[in-house]
Amino acid sequence: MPMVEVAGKSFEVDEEGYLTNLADWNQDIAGYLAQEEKVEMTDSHWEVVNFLREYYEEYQIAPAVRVLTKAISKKLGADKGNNKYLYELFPYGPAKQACKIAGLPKPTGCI
Amino acid sequence: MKIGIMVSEGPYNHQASDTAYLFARTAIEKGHKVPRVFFYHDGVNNSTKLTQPPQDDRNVVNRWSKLAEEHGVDLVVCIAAGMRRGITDDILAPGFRISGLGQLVEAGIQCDRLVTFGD
Amino acid sequence: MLHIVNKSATERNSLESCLRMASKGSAVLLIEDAVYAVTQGGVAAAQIQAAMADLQIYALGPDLDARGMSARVLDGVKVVDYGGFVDLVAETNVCQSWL
Amino acid sequence: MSDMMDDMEGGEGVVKKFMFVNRKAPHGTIYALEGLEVVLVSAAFDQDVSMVFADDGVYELIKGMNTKGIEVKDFSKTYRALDGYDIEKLYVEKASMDARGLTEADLIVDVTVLDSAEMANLMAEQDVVVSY
Repeated sequence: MPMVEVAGKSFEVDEEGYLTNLADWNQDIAGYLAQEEKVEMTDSHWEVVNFLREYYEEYQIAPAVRVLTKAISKKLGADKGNNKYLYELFPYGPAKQACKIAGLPKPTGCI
Repeated sequence: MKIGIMVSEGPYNHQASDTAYLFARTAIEKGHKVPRVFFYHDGVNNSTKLTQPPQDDRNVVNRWSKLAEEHGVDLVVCIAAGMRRGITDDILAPGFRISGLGQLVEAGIQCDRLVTFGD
Repeated sequence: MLHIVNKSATERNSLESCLRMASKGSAVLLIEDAVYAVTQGGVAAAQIQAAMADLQIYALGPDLDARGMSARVLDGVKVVDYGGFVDLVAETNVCQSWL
Repeated sequence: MSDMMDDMEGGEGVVKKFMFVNRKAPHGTIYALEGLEVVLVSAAFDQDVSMVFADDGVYELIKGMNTKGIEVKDFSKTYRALDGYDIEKLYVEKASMDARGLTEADLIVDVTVLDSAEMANLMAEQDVVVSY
């Protein structure tokens, strides 16, 4: 497994660049993962990433996109709880990119 | 009639895979269709070509492969359960494919019956 | 509805739970280690006999044979082969396996 | 939908009654966790989904689990996400709960408690019953 160094600390990622140990996650690592995805993190990006982390903390799963949009809509407003908004922030999809940056488990592509 | 099957246990340890196979074969002999067998939990271990039972024992994996070849049965191994247990594309026996859990739900929707064999 | 039980009644509670949650007129098919329940003198015999008032009880013949239990089957229990198993599945609207 | 099932076309728009029956305790075996994974995926298919907790399956819903010491994920929290997946029909068999000295107040989610006969009727009216 490749090791990556961020802010003086090294951590492990898998072949696809997902964080191996979810407990390693911190803001610096999120910044690095975002850079790798070519996503420039703004407050709006952080809002979604933090939302995902809170969701994961509460339910122990990464939400399905449909569930994510609904939950964001409820908490942050309908203008943010939709695919268009989320894909503008994360062009390759919130499930893939936002979850990766948030340090959530890799989706197993169950459908 | 279309009868879908779920197998939840690995071969040899439990009778589930044997019963499921004999049930599937008989259903086909009787003119029913078995469009898909979905392997879940330890059932994913039915799919590996690395299995080498003694020659005087039935070959559970080959039997499934043969059923797929002769009757077009779609043998689906759950990706999530398979990844946990080290089942990857390169060790799959003929006729098996790895796909998502949605394939089980789809079989439930599209088949007239879904029968589960497990422990 | 068809209920399928595959656990020995002296090892697990699957049969007991099945009989408790099977609606009147349902079919119950015992396979694998569950077939011991339909044999004479066993601890589940009384339970099976009582259940036959409301339910159709079937047992899979090849599993009885394999276990040397075919000659001991309780009266009223219908023994079926795999073909009979398939027919039961086809004839009932839905089936549940009590794993 | 896959293209592997040529015989199985025409399923689009079909809504079936799916029941997932949980009868195993968590942690001792993986059935409860992997069973929950199926249910979450089923939510994407817009079916009429219900979950049943009977026998040791009732233990899956106990409040206050702490799995740190056995180093496994506490997926009991995930049952609370089911609502967000529009899976709202959760049933517990009363006899199973009673036999374990439990009441609804011990459970992590809101459930409907049914007696055995009601459970039998509910089960008999399903199109697909999946158990693990």
